[in-house]
Amino acid sequence: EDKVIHMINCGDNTGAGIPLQEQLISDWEAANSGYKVQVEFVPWGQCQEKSTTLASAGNPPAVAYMGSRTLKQLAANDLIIPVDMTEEEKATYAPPILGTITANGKQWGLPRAFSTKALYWNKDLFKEAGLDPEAPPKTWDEMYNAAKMIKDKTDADGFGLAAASFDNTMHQFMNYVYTNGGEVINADGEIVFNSPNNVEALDFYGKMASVSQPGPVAYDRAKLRPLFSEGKIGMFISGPWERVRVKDVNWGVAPLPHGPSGGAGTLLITDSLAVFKGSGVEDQALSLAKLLTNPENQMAFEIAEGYTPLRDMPQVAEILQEDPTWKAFLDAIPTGGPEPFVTDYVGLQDTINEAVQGVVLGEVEAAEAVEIAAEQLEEFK
Amino acid sequence: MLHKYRWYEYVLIYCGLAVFLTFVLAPFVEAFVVSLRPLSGLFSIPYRFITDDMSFEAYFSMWKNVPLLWRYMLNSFFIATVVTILGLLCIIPAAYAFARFEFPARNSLLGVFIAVNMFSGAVLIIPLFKLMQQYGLLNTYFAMIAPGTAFVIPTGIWLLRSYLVRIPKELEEAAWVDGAGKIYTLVRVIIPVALPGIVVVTITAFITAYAQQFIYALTFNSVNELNPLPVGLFQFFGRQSVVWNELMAASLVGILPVLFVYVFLQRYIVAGLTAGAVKE
Amino acid sequence: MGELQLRDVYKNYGQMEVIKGVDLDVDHGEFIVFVGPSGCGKSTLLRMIAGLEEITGGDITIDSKIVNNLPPVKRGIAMVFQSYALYPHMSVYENIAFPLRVERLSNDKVEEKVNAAAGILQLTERLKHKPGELSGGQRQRVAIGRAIVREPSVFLFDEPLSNLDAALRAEMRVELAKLHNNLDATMIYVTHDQVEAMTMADRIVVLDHGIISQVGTPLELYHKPQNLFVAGFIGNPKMNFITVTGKQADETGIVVTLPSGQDLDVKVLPRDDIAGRSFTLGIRPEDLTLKQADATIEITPSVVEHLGIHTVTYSSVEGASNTFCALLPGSAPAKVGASISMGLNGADCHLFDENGLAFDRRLAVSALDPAEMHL
Amino acid sequence: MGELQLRDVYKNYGQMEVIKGVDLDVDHGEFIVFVGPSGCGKSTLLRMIAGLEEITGGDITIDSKIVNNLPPVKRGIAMVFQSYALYPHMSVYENIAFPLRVERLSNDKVEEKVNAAAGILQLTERLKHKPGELSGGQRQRVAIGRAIVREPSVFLFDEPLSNLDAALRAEMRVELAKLHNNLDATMIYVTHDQVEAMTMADRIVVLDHGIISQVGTPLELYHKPQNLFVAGFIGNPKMNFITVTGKQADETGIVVTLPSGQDLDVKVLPRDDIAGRSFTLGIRPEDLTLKQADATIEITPSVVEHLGIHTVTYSSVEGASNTFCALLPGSAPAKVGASISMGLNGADCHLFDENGLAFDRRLAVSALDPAEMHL
Amino acid sequence: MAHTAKQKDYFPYLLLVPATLVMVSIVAYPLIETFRLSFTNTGMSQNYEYVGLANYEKIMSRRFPEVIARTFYWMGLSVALKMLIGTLGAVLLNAMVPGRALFRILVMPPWVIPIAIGVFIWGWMYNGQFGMLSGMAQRIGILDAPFEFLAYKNSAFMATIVTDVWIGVPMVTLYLLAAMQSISRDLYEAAWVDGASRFYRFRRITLPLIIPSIATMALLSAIATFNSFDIIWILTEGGPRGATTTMIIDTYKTAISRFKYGEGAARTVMIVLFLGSFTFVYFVLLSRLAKRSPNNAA
Ligand SMILES: Nc1ncnc2c1ncn2[C@@H]1O[C@H](COP(=O)(O)OP(=O)(O)OP(=O)(O)O)[C@@H](O)[C@H]1O
Ligand SMILES: Nc1ncnc2c1ncn2[C@@H]1O[C@H](COP(=O)(O)OP(=O)(O)OP(=O)(O)O)[C@@H](O)[C@H]1O
Ligand SMILES: [Mg+2]
Ligand SMILES: [Mg+2]
Repeated sequence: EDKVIHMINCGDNTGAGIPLQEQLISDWEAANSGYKVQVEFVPWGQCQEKSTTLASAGNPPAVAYMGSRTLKQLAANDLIIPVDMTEEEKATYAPPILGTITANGKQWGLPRAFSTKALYWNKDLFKEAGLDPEAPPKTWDEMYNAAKMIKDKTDADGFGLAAASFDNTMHQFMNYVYTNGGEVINADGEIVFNSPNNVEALDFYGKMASVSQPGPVAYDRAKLRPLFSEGKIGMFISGPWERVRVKDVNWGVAPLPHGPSGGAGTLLITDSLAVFKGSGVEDQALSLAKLLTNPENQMAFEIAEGYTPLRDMPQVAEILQEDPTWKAFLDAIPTGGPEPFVTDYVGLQDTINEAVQGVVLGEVEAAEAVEIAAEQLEEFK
Repeated sequence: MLHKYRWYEYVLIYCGLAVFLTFVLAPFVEAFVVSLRPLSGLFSIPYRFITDDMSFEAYFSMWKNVPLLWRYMLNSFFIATVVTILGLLCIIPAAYAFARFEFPARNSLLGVFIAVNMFSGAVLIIPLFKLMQQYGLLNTYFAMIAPGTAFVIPTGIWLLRSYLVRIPKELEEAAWVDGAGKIYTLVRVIIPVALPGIVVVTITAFITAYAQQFIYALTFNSVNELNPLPVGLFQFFGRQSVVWNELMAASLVGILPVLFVYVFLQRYIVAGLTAGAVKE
Repeated sequence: MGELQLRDVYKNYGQMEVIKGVDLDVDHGEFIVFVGPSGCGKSTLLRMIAGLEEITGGDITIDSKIVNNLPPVKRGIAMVFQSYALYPHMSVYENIAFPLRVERLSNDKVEEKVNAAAGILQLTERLKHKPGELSGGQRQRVAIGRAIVREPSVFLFDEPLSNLDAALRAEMRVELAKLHNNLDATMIYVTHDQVEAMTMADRIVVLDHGIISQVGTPLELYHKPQNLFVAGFIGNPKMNFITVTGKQADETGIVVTLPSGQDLDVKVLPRDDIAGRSFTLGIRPEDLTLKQADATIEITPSVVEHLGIHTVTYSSVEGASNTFCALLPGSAPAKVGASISMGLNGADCHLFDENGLAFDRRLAVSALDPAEMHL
Repeated sequence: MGELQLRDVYKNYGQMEVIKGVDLDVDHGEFIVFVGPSGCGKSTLLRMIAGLEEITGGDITIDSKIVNNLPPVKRGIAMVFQSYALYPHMSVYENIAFPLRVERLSNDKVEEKVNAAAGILQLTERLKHKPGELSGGQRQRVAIGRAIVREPSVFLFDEPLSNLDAALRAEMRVELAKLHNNLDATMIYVTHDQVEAMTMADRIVVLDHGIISQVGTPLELYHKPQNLFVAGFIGNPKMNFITVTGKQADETGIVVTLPSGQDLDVKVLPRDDIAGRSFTLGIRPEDLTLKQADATIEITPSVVEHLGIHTVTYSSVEGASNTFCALLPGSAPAKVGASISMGLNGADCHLFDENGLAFDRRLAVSALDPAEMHL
Repeated sequence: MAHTAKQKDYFPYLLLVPATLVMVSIVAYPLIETFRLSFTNTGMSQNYEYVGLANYEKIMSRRFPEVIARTFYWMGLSVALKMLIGTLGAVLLNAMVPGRALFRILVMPPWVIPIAIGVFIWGWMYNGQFGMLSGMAQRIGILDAPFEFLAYKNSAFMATIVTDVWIGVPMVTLYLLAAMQSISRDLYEAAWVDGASRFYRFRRITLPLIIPSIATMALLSAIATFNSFDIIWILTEGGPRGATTTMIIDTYKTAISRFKYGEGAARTVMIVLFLGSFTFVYFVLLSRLAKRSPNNAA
């Protein structure tokens, strides 16, 4: 009887990369007789929770697709094993990417997908507002002014701001943190959320609300694209996937504008394959995960799926040539910062969201909000 | 004569009804309208009620996006049905006991059963979760059926008991005099006679089990094939963008069969409310 | 078979005594009727015989076997309930067959017996119907049918006619009497309807607050009530009661003085020490006469009811405990406010002592037993 | 005030004609009773008068004003419902006060009137109670109280006593009669209880399938029913009917031949062309006698009921449409199976033609009008 | 009782066995377990320790009183609206006008569909740019710019209530309709004969007679509302800034989203305490009221 390796894959099995993955899996099975890989596709909404739940119930999957942000929490609860990368392997990743999976000096997952963020702008609206359609804003002030012009001069609103009670609000805000030289947790693991940079960032976030679509608190990122597609907002910040989804408008995409106290930056999010503890087939699972994510296989997968390339492989140039809109996203990789790595990710998210919403709704001053949040965050580091 | 209205009373009543029914039905109208629009047409500004690009496209394309829609609907029905059946198996004997027998602690026991109603749903999610986890019941139909059953029982007992109380005792006494045992009497006499009441309890239990599947399923199940309709549809929200027109189309198609059934059963529902709950 | 004895039977509900020592002997084939005011314990007593209520004290014996602890089905009784207790979801056939099904009789046997019962009760045409489709009288017959098939030695009926309207009640009364003749079984029948009791009973048991007040044939109760309670309870309109004073006793009866001062010789067995004591004189409304009589009472009707067959007057009379009622022929010349002289005969009167106990009346045997009447 | 006319009144429910042309004149102060079998339209007619049902055709006039389209409150009527329709959440006081509250009378006035009504109805002690705490008779009085305070000219009652037990019913009957005397108002009263109708009515309206079958005083209906329906409906036990053959008409009446071959001279106004035609002879059970009479009928009772006051026999008799019933004195020597010779007198008999219409009986005026009786 | 009391048997208990089994395992045992867990630091992993009252201290110190107050406010407002609209709806549906049979059917859908689906639809309706509410309001001219109902504390609070009311109203309406129909027609006729107007009849007869039904319904729907989870979770997840975070949402977030079972259990215990005492107080008040005005329906 073959031993089963239970692998949880988020999303559905319609992606163009799936056949590649299946091929690799059957190759692996051929090489490791006595083991059978069973891939389960779970929709995004419940995918990570499901793996966590199974693990905490003592019945973990062998390997699962997890947001890297959860790795520290899983590790702290002793639910996953480190992936023990060789120096050579580590070197294939850009440092910020490696940063998203590293906690307490160890790597806890193998990056499988990742994204950086950039600024989309509507050239027609820029033109209509009397702005140069080919000159996206480079700094926060420029961005604000452009947004204000659009709001004042056109039917549309200047900017798409997300502030709903979803993970994505924190993600949006992290972009500002990272373009303003801020951090949530520093290299020593201390909470430094209450830095002046962050106060500035949060203050600016609130300021953008005045030129954004009404009621940002009702919006997450997914709701912004329709607005952008409809020409109802002049700009919004999002990942590379919007490139193929935004239609009907004349758009461009540019690196995120810099904050007054910082420079280039972006939030860099990775999803990883994590190997769970207690499945009884940890070693095999790890070997499978490594096979799937080695540079060649990973690259092929990304090309098929249209994902952002994780490693700087020769093919990247081709991609870029084919579609120059990738540039803003690829260029941002080295400047990227990770999602804060904590032991209670939802707690972190709620805390930061609350600070953001407080400022957006005009209920608290940025300085105070940041202070309160920093205090609460102490609990999660 | 008593109910002869003046013209202005008619106007008032119909206006009131119009407002009331608009409140009740507007969301369905909205859902229908949304389901008819192409996705791009949905996000069009300004708001228009009728647009010329309306079509039933979403009703076809949704099967691709939610290939398991049938499955979700069947799951919903299946779960609600099993909950109802299990519920009835518990409710009927218990209601009979409370309606007909004197035994110590009867009233307090009934009170306890009814009080349990308060802790329905979300309150017990955590311990139940732990319990299911402990016995490896997570991600099974059972995980969704068991709590559903528990929370239809108290109301069911309450409703059926007040129905049974009004069945003349003499029916049982006659059977007893004729030598029938208690189980025989329950099965051959009481249950058939109480059938209208049981129908009402069945309907109410089914409604409850059908309408309130979200939280248990969301929490105790993550196997997509087992998901009931609401959770199945909730997955629309996990995507990069919500395909609203298909979500609405799928929602409407999903609830259509139940709505259809209830239209036919509505008189039992109203009658049942009168029968069970009003007095007391 | 079909004999029944109650010996010192008691029933308490918690603290409340409902049946307080009842003794009764019923012979095979008798038709016994329990009557009494509402709440006096008729149903309770019947249900104790049926085995539906526990017996607090005493013994119930059916066919020489103490049945106190037997379940109903082992007592050889069958019961017909006030509401009939028909199973509404079963056909008439299945209703009648129910006791046989419980016994697990073969289908053939069941059919045979049900058909026989249906034949007796003229229900053959109706066997396929549900109880809901039947008239009141038919339902009642189905209930009886269900009792008959068990061939019990004792039939128990709890106010089986009270749900029917007056006309149907009269009809069913006659049918029940016939059934009793045909079946040769003992019947115990509870009612609070006097006419039912008087017309159907071989013997009537009058219950009063859980005690047997009197047992006797209908005419015994009518003509020789043993106490005020029975005298007031049996007969419609009710017997009139007047307070009188004893004067003397002689061979033929007791002479009492009416409130009006007239003397009346009441034909009862005399007792000693009569003079000056206060008694209650009873006279039935129908025994009052417009003709010449032993004494007269002047009445001034405040209400007169012309029923055609009778004329009934209601008046206040000195010494009468209630409205004084007289039942006169339909042609009697009674008008509201016009006084009439009513005659009353000592032979028709009843006399009760201070404890409400009757003096024994001197009556012809034939008055009590129709069998002794000369045609 | 208090006069009422119905002129050719019709009522249809959809296709179904329920009242089919009723004409009736009611004088001020009359007590009119509607009787008839269930479903004949009594309640419907009453509710049309009240204004609770629309009138399909014809006119209803109260105190010379056509009220067809007036709401109840404008008709000067008050109604007492069969169920009493007391407001369960209000005290007796508030129940009685309800119509006055509607009129927005001052609290003082209300109190005065309610107290007056409560006084008349002996409810003063009960004013603070809720209807649920009252006995049946008290509830009935509250319902009447609510009607009284409005001081209507016409009171309407729909079977107000049918929910009470026999004893209470008798008592309330007398009270209602007294109330009628005191109030000096017209009363229209629906019942299906004959005794109520006979005892309370000034005139009785017998309805049959939406048509007035006869209107008259109780004794008129009893002694001179105009048709078979009324003859069978009024009187308890029911009149016996026997098919007879006409022989000849003479001055004093009509001679008919009984099934037994005997001739009987029925004292009715003669008509022509009698011989050989088939008639229905009616004889009330109470008019049968054991004494010598004009003709005899042999009966063999199958059931004998000894009621004490009466003895009732039931027999099958040749030519009788139903069981033949005889009401004999309590002392009558009747036994099941023993044949008796019953006498019947031509003067007591009723005769009906093929259409069920009665021949006019020759009767003394005094039989019909107690006022004409000689005391 | 049906059978002679002599048979002091266990039959009634036998009848209760299935129901009791289910209730004990699904409700009683978990409740007790919750109580135990509330003194531990149970979390994502399998191991835990007893931590005494730490969980209770933690929730007390962190805005929990605010959550409690909000929960009762949310519940009270929602129930009050349900009762008000339900009563009006029942009155309208009780009117003998042509089409009433149809109208009675038409009120049912929100009740019989899965709650979550109704909430999805409302979620769309509340969208400021594309939803019907803001859209229609703009067309009619009540609003001159899109309004995001879920973006502001007060409007989100009200929006979740409106949705809750929408889901609860059909049941309340039909129940009160049933109560109204069980009032004897005679009472109305009697009042009409006495000249009472339609409104007067409603005020003096209908309303007082359905008050007990309203009270019962209010309690039932208060409990349901208290436990209402799907609506808020799908619409706002408790936001914005906690404006719609009720005790249930708070507990769910802690225990299920954040895997802090121990802390969540402590919250659950608090809920049980509050809900229990609320119901108790309500019952006491109700029975006081009932005693003061004995309402033995005739
Ligand atoms: N289960 C019971 N518990 C307590 N008291 C009872 C019970 N059943 C009957 N009683 C009381 O016992 C007394 C006798 O009741 P029972 O039913 O025998 O009267 P009844 O003579 O049949 O009256 P009715 O003519 O009204 O039927 C009544 O006072 C009644 O209240
Ligand atoms: N609302 C109605 N719609 C249709 N038919 C009706 C209605 N009300 C009464 N009827 C019919 O009209 C006829 C007369 O009814 P009504 O209630 O007047 O009879 P009733 O003489 O009062 O009988 P009862 O003595 O049983 O009260 C009956 O056949 C009844 O079925
Ligand atoms: Mg009884
Ligand atoms: Mg009627």
